[in-house]
Amino acid sequence: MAEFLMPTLGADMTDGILVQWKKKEGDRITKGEIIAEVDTEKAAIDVESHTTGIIERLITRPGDKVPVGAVMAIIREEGRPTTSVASPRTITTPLAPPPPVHRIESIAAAPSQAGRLRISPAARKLAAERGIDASTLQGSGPEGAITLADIERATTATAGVAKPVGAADRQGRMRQTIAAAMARSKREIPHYYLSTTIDMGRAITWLKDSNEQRPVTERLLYGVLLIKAVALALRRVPELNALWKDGEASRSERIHIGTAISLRQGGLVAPALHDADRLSLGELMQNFQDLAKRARAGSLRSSELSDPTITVTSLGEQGVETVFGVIYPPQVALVGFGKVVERPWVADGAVVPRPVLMASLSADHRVTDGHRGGLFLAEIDRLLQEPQSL
Amino acid sequence: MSSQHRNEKFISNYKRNADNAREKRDDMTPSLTREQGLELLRQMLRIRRFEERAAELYQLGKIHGFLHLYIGEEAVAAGSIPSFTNEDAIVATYREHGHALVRGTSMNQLMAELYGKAAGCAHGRGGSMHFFDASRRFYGGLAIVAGGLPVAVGLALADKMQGRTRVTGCYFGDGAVAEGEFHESLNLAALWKLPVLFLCENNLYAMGTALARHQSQPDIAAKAKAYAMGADTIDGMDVLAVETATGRAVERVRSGNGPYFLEYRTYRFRAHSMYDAELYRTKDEVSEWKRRDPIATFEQTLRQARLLRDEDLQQLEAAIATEIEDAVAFAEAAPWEPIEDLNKDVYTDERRTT
Amino acid sequence: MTKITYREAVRAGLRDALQRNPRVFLMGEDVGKYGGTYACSKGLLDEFGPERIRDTPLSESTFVGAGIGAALGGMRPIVEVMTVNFSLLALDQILNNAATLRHMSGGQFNVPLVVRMATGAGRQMAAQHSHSLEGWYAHIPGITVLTPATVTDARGMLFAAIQEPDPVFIFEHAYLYSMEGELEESWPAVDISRAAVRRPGKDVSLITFGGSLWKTLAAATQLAQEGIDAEVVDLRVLRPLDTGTILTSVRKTHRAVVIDEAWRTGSFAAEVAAQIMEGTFYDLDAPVARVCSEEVPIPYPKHLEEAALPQPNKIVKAVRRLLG
Amino acid sequence: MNTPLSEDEMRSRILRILGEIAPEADTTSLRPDVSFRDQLDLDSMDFLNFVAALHKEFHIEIPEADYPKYMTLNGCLAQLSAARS
Repeated sequence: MAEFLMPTLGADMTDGILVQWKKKEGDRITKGEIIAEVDTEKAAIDVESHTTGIIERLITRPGDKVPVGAVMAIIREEGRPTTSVASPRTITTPLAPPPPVHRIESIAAAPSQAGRLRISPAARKLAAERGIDASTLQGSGPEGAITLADIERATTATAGVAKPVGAADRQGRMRQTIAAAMARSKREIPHYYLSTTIDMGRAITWLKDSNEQRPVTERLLYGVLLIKAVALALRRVPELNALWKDGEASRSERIHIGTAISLRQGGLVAPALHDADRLSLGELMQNFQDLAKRARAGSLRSSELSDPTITVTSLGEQGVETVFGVIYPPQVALVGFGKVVERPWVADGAVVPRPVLMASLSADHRVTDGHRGGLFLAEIDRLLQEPQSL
Repeated sequence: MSSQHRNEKFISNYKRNADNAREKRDDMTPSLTREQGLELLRQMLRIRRFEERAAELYQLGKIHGFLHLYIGEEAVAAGSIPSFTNEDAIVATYREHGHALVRGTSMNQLMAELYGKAAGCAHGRGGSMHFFDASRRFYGGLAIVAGGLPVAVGLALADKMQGRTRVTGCYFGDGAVAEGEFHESLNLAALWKLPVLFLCENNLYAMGTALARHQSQPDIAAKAKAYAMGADTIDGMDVLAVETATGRAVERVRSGNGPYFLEYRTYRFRAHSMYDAELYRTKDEVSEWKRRDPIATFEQTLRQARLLRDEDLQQLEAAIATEIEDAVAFAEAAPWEPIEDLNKDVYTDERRTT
Repeated sequence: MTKITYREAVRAGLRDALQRNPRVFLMGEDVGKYGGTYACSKGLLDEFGPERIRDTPLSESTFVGAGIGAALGGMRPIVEVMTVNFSLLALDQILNNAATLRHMSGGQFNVPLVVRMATGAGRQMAAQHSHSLEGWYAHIPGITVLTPATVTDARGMLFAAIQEPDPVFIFEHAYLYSMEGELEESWPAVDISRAAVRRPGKDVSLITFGGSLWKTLAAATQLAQEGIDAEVVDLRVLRPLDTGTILTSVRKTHRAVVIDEAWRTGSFAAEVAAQIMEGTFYDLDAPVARVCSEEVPIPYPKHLEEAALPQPNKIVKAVRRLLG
Repeated sequence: MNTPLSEDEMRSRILRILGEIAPEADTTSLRPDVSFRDQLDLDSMDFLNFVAALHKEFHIEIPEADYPKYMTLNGCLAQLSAARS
């Protein structure tokens, strides 16, 4: 038995349409005789048989589009020198429709990044080596760019005048750190934002009852409930608990919640509450208090600053209702909480006043999509409806 | 006169001339030995069966790129190539399977080249259009129309300057006649009296454009004569006529009188490349030419002269079938060139390739 | 050291090659009786005879192709093409045959061919005799592209090219033929794989080749008066490009200006700039700058031609811009 | 019964506690009837710490429900006087 296959009739041919069979089933065909007419992108072409024999079966019907190599007919062979060529692929699956043509919109030349430091590659490298903050320098190069010479001058100046490091310096440095991180975030991370309103009635009632049982030094703030809810929700949607490194997200096994603490002198730190998902609310509260105290005293450990796997920022104290935060790189998500406010709320078909809170998620679209993000916020909501289990 | 009409008139004249040539040639048959006859037939059959198999392998996706088949024109290669000695040089075109086969490059190497395997005659880098064989002074396989003519002129120049009595045979089609290099090369070869034999395989079509539609003067030999060189027109469907005329022309060139020109009137039975819709010619025209199939007519000639028996033909076919299947098996089994060797041979010194 | 013109250096190179190797011959338009368009082959016909000094018909494609064939046939042809603009008629032979045969034949054939041609502007020859297309040729793998700018290179590069087993293209800047220079004793030792530092400096690398070398050196002299110490790199070999010398220089000076008489868009200067970016980006203290020809066909009137071409003052300006 | 403290004594202790929580704040010009939060930028954590410190300092129980009463200086003084009398 020999198979008659859709031939390749040119280097660019991927499929062809059978126009008509030139033979019927049962007909005899000799090698070189025309067996079919096939329509290609170029023209309709008569196709010959490479086999002599009787046509056993015609598989393809006229009008069918078949890929190159698909079996179109079966021929019972007669007297052909024995040859063995590996049978080619026999594809009969229908072809996928061609993808739509994408037109490239012409994009006007992007202006150079606002806020991006104008510095030569060599100067940037040297500044990094010498620990010089190039953003404070005045560039002398083309179009005001900072050059090697500027860094050299700055090195000399720094070495010459040993300035005491004062509070203003520290604050300036912190501003620079925040500026660099936030600029990088906005430059590199394609953010998406989601928000949802959470009924805090149950949580607040439970907290009030719970605090009544607790001595004054062990009372909880509702913010701790929020942190715990975030930590537990991350177990459900672990891809948000990740760091972006070398072009891909790597999930963090432990859950360290960076807790944004604004400093009285201005500025912000977000040290980690380690293993927030595994601590009791009481332990969390203690750690949180300790962290806040040390943050304000300027005695955080560097690991606390460097190892959060996600950040929670709560601006409710400032009367803010909704937070749309900027992700702290290399993290891939940030959760924002606003203020608890009394709002009319529909519960069981009736409008009632309820304390509600707006929770938001800023997430890195390279890593997750809105669907997963939505799931995560819903999980936080669900957890806050069962405060006793937090 | 419309170009269509002119074309038809030209073709009818053309065939009449060829028939006249055939009558003249019939006188030669008595001098043909059985051995010579069978060898000519064998070579034509080798080319045809090789190419039929190549067409099949192409359809199966074993061979890629362009595949220009020579079927119908076998008498030219089979009749002309043996006129050259091993010392002579051959420059051919992208329709060169027949020339390489008759020149003696093994079918294994040629089939492997069609597959693109490293065992191919050009290391698999050329494919169908670029057969090379230094051991047989076979300089391609050059696929730019008329691009081989200047190279052939140069090869002949080198021979002449070094006092060698070699001949360079340069094959090209009627399409090349329209290129500037054709005229430049004929002029230079004649001007410098270089030992080059120009062999024009006029199959009437430059791809899909009929000769009369691209030449103001469709008599190609007349153009050659205008460059002050001898030129003959031969029936390219008649292997004996080809053999006789080419043998004579090669010896004229070798004698040191400068270039010579042969126009073989032939016909390709199949599409230009593997397939085309052949919108440029009628099926009647093709079938009329097929009646003059060089293999079938030569078989008949040999039978009439009692030089060919049925069993001879069977033996020839069986031997060729084996040769072809061996070549397919060889090509199938042959290894690919490793990708690490991609940059090899861009320059002679490998250090220069970066 | 001997004083010699560039033209005499080329002629001495030709004579030397013809004397040393009986398989060497010269062919091209008007190389014999006329003595060469630029008189480079003047006297050679008398000395070597018409077999070895061959006047060709005006058929660039065929005599370059014949050079390829003759090289395949065991000769060492030197083909002269009158100008680079005319070489386009032979581009088929150069690209499709000379550059590909060795690789495409799986190493069976090589083409030891030398092609010389005049390139460049500056002599009011207008738009069909004035262009600098050597950068186009440098795009082609399989060939070597040389641009001698000094009399020593003009004298020695042919000697080196003749030893090469593969096609070598030598672009002689027509403006330089009458230039006089000191022939270094070391001329036979010209290394056609390396660029040359013509003037060491520390503030900026001026990278150039061919006829622009002298304009660049003039610019460097002027810059020195302003206290800017420019290093001048003469590429000399466009393919295969000596990237190492370029990068070494830029790593030292941290700034680069590439001077190329061709049009800016798609120029060889663009290739050099890209090599610098790829190879030593973090050593750059300023963007790589280019001084190229204006994007116009080179015009005939002197003032327009001069305005179209790279000039020392344009180079000086480009350097000043880089230094801020 | 604890030893009664003078109002001045109570005020100075309260201000000291506030100073520990918000060291940069100027407590000398504190207005007694405006909330600490508004004047000293205290957040809920600070306030919790403040309440805890009051508890330690004055040995009084402060249920969460009474937090609003400790929001101003006058409020604190009133609560402390009441609790300690």
